[in-house]
Amino acid sequence: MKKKVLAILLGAVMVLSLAACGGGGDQGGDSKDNTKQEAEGGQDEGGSQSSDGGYHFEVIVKSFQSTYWQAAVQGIDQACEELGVTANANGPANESDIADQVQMINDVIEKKPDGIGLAACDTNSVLDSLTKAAEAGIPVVCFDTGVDDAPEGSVYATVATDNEAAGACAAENMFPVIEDKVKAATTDAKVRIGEVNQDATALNIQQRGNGFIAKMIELCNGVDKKVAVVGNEFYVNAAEGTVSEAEAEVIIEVGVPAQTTVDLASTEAQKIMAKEDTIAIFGSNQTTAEGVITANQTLNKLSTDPEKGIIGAGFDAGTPQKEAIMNGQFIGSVTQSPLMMGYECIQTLNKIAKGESVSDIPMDGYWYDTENMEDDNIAPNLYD
Amino acid sequence: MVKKRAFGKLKGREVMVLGIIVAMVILFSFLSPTFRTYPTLVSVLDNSYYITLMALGVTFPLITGGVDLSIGTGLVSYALIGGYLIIHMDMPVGVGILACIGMGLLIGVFNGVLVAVMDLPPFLATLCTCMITRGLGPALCGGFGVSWPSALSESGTFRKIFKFTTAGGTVVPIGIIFIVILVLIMSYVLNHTRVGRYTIAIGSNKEATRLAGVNVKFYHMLAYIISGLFAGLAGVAYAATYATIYPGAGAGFELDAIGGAIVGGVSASGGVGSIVGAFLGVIVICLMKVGLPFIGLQANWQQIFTGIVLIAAVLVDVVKKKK
Amino acid sequence: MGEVILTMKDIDKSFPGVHALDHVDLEVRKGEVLALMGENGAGKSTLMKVLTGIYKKDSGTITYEGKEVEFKNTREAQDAGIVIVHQELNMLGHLTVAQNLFIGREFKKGIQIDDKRMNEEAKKLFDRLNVSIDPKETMSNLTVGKQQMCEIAKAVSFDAKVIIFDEPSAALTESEIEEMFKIIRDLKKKDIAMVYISHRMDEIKVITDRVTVMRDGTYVGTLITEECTKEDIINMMVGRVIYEDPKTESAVPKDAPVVLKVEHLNAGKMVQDVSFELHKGEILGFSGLMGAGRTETARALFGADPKESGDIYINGQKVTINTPQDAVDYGLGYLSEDRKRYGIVVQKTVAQNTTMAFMKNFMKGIFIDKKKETDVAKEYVDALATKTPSVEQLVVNLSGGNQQKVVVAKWLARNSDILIFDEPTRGIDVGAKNEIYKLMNKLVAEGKSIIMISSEMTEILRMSDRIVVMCEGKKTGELDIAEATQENIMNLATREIA
Amino acid sequence: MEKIKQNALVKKVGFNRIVLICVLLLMYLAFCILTGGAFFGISRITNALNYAYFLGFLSLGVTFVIATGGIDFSIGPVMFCCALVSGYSLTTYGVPMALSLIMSVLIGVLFGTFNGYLVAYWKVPPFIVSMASMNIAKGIAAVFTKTQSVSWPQASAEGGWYRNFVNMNGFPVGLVVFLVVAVICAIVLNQTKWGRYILCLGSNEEAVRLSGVNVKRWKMLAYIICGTLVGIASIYFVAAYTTVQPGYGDQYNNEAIAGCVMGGTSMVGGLASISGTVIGVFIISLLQQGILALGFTKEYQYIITGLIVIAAVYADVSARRRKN
Repeated sequence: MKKKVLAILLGAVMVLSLAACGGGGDQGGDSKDNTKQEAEGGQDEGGSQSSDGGYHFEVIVKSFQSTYWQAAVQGIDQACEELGVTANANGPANESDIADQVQMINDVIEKKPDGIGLAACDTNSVLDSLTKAAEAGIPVVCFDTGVDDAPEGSVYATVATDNEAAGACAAENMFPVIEDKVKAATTDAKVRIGEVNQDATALNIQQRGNGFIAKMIELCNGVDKKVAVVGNEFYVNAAEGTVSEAEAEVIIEVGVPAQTTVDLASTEAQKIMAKEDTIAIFGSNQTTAEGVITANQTLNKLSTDPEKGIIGAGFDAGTPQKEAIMNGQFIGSVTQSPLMMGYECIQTLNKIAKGESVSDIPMDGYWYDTENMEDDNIAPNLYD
Repeated sequence: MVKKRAFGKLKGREVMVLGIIVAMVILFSFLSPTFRTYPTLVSVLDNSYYITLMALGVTFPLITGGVDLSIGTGLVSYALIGGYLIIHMDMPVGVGILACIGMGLLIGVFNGVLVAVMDLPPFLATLCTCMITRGLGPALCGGFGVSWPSALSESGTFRKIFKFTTAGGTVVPIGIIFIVILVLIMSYVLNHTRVGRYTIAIGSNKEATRLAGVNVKFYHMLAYIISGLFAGLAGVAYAATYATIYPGAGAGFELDAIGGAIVGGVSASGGVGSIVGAFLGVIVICLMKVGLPFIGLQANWQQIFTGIVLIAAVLVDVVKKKK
Repeated sequence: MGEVILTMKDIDKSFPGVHALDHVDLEVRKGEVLALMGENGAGKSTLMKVLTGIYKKDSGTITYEGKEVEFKNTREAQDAGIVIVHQELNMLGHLTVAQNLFIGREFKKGIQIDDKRMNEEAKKLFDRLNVSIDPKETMSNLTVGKQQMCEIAKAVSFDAKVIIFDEPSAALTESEIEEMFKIIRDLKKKDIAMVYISHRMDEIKVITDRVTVMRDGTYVGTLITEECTKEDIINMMVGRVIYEDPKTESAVPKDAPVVLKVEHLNAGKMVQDVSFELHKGEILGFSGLMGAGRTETARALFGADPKESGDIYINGQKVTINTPQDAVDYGLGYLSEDRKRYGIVVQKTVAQNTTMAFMKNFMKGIFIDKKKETDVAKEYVDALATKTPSVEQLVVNLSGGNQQKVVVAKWLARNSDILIFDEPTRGIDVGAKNEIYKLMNKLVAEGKSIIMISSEMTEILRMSDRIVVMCEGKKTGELDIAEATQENIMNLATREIA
Repeated sequence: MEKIKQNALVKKVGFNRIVLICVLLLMYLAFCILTGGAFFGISRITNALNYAYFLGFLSLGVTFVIATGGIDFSIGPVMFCCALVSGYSLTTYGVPMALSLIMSVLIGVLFGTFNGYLVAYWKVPPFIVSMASMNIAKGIAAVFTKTQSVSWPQASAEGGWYRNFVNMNGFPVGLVVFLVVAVICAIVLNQTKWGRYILCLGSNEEAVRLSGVNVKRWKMLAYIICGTLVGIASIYFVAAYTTVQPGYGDQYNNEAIAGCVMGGTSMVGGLASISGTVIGVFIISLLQQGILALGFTKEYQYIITGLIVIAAVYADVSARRRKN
């Protein structure tokens, strides 16, 4: 009888090993692994360029959930091909799986690559691992999200969007459209501007949200309108130069869903959009921007004309958002350059490996709308 | 005729839940002017489709005295796979929908085999399938999220099954019609066909049912297959309602569905339950999800309330039994 | 006597480590009731399970209506006309009576189940059997007796030619048994063959035509009921004479102190104003029919179920007992009729079960004193002659009688002075019964006091010093053993019914 | 085979456990070979373990609950709730570190008591209670922290000493603590009245009640023990990862329950083994690490863990079926 127990458990081990071997083969076709193979091909051709190439980097992204990261991986692939290096990308199942990501970083440190590219899910929990990397002499380049408190000598460079500026960029582009409405606002006939943030936890989302709010306050104050921020307490507390709700002519309402699922994000958007005085709404990342779009499916209130409906703007790209812009639901969105960030990350790592000096590369957030979507500097970043 | 049977004889519990729904709607409308608008009604319904579908299915394993925890991660997985076929393999939308439902059936059969044939505790077996389905979708689709075609694009017609926009811009939630039809069908299946009868019988006394010459394994398995099938349908509903399917989502969806069913009077120990009750229970959960943010409570309160309502719903039964 | 309808010949069946059936023969004739008797574990149920296809036989032949058959499952057996009425009720509590009757073979209209027709058919069936049960009633709302009737009705509805009754009377009241016998006689007239498995000797005499006896998986012999005595049957079952003589007078001195006094105990319908006294060293028999409220009285006294009112005095002192915990603290011990559910933890060892009620006594600081535990358990195993390979044996592996002894050991280890034995010998075979009786006598000789609830008249008459008789939740009389007879006990037990 | 089973030493350690240990070692070997030796080495193991202790504590805790025949689905979210509420008090209200740590454990105890009370005294099915308290834990944590993540201090910062619980200058304190707690749990379960009653009532609650035992109290106690261990788990979580986010934690339920079940604790109650749970947890986290080291994404780990647990449970169920 016990024989069976043993047999089954051993069988399980076999399944595991088989899965491990077989799985490796299967994966060859998909984008995460083919960097390796392509690069190996490249290496053969460029074998003579001894100083250039041959390096192996490990890249850890926040997750593979959204297509944003697909674009980043694309950029990594591209850089690998050009440089003749190899890179292997991995990431947790969910952007909130902090624990998993830490384990992944520790694991790649054990593999002793020539460098690590890191998009940290959480800037605090990775600090120990960064220290470890520094001790092991493995250079780290942060991309997408910077790690401010990184221990000395661990992070060589950061390739990241200035999220505050990117958030402000959305406010700057949104304001002119709603300017008349804002000007017409009084304390009795307030206008409401909505913002949906995925959470109040990730640093880049926080910066983006705060950037938008700060800029919007500044612009409204510029036309002599007082602003109140309501909703999620974190953002309410972070905002400066605000007045109480009763005194304000303009209200910025911040919604944060309980969990980062699209259904909850869209509920938050609905809540804001359903209000009579709402004139504009901003979704500060792909999930929440899509939440706004989903909410509009029932409300049908979004419009590019402030007289006819609510002005919508989003962040990042993805098919639904691009369609929303083309169909006149969003006036536009801010995109980062995930592709370029991935690309620059590998470039920087390569430079470090070769011993060249590197510096931080700030990436811009670009405003895009129907006008410039086809432009050369924009189009590649508008991933599906 | 059918309708009369399903709705003509509402049981005490169903009336109670219906009462709670009415009370909640009145309360929310009273507290929030924006809540009493037509679009909000539509959005409550919108939110409820995939949960209702899951609940319709999971009621069957619950009535057999088991549970199916794999439906939540399952539906996201199936929707991912379906979407992957459409977007990355250029298959027609129909194929994607069929794949979605097909995968649901397949996992349903798998659960059924584990529980009915191999005799594993349902809780544990489906916990494992929950993990498996969680990994399956991303593993097959390379780990990235996919967006099914949008309502505006040519192949996005399938979204109109659930929501139809008239020329005048009014949104008609025709999805609810389909849901009600499905509720009636499943209510009929549970109350007036062998499948339903044996499902209740298994939950009541499995051994006795077996001794009565019923092919218990088959019908026990069928309960899980129904659950899987509806998880597949829920996958389609989810894909139709929301823009992008993110892998890794879905854990916890099953609790909304199971919680709804339980609030609606389905017994966690088997033998008792109605489809109409499960449906109404889900509406309570969805009302809370959508309604609480409207009355100015931060989204997180909703979770606390869900927890309290769940316990209250079961305590009602416990106290009743004590009397 | 009718022609032979079913013959089982040379049936052999082994389970790992057990030779359950050793070349057993059985013959059933049309229109007769054949009693199948034997101690627990004699192989009666196994034989019936082989017949109806639940088990597969290793060898042998089954001839039914002149053809050799082998059923693969109960369904096939049913279709052929062989139906079992089970010992444990196989009811689906959540379904209605009619739904239960036709489970597995519903009438259908297209894909829809025709509940209306099922109700009609059930009604017809009940009319034929002369019982009044509403087919639309939910099963769990019926009394146990009515549920049993449904089981029988179900068997009849299969157009059964052979019906097997597996201890059908175990849960029935006297009047319900009478009603059942009426049905059985009716069925006999319709030329239906019946196999009747029971432990109750008096029933066998009343209802059966022949008796087939089995012992240890073998066929012992068949007797014509009218021509044999109880002793003949018992001798065949055990191969030895077992009964001691009944008690004729109380062994307790008149002035023995009262250890337990119960006054005006009320707990629901089943316990109404019950008062009695228990003397030191006495066995107080509680007699009555099923459902008379004896077990309920014991449970209420013990704090297992809530009580409404009543005073309890232990050794003259008034006490409050609201939970079993209180009762145990006052030195009461309760040995339930259903050991597996209420008496022992089957997945634990003999030692662990022995100490369960009195862990306090087996602690060394915060730890369990395992040595003491083992020693004490061993002591009781020896004292009670429990048959177990060691005290580390899981209780699930012991026989019914030995499990009962473990429960006794549990209360003895707790120093309980008042023991309530609820049907102490139910489901225990005849040999082991005797040992339990000896044990009880030994306990009272040592100064313990016992309340014994029993449905077996012989048991009551043999063991008790005094007898309390209950009927429908009320105490109807109290008899000294010297004046007690079957007749006057029965008279009290049925007084209100008659 | 029989001979091996009769061997005195094998009997003492328990055959099942030996099988489990073999599986663990074989797995480790397999990973070492598959990763070309990169997986080999003590430091590698302790490093990996640093991040898995919290799972171990969760598993230990839920073992007690499963032993009573119940289930606790709220352990993950409650763990996060503990870490969030006490961490937020620490960072925002300036509660001292030591007090915050105690608070973590207390919140765990509180949830354990809540669950236990409802299950034992109100007879609410454990599955539903834990579903509810999972929601409540998530909600409370989010409301309390205003939906912000909380970062506990770094090792170098003030109050950073708590991180030594995991690892002090390379010495695996966490491993020692974990093993000590496991031994205490084993003693509680097997050598004390608490454990005896918890196991017995998991097997046959009514029989224990009629033996004059206050079953409700002991049942509740199992949940309280679980809550306490969940509180400790929360400390080990933050000591390893520092940051906790509101709204999550459910992902650890499955892994913790899987570890417990792998170790031979029966879902129907009455049978539980702490040593089994410890080995089970090691297997689960080895799997996690190994699959990662092989370069696979998390998804594969889910799938493989799921399959292995099914295999383990099936082996258990079919073994028991043969016995009966």
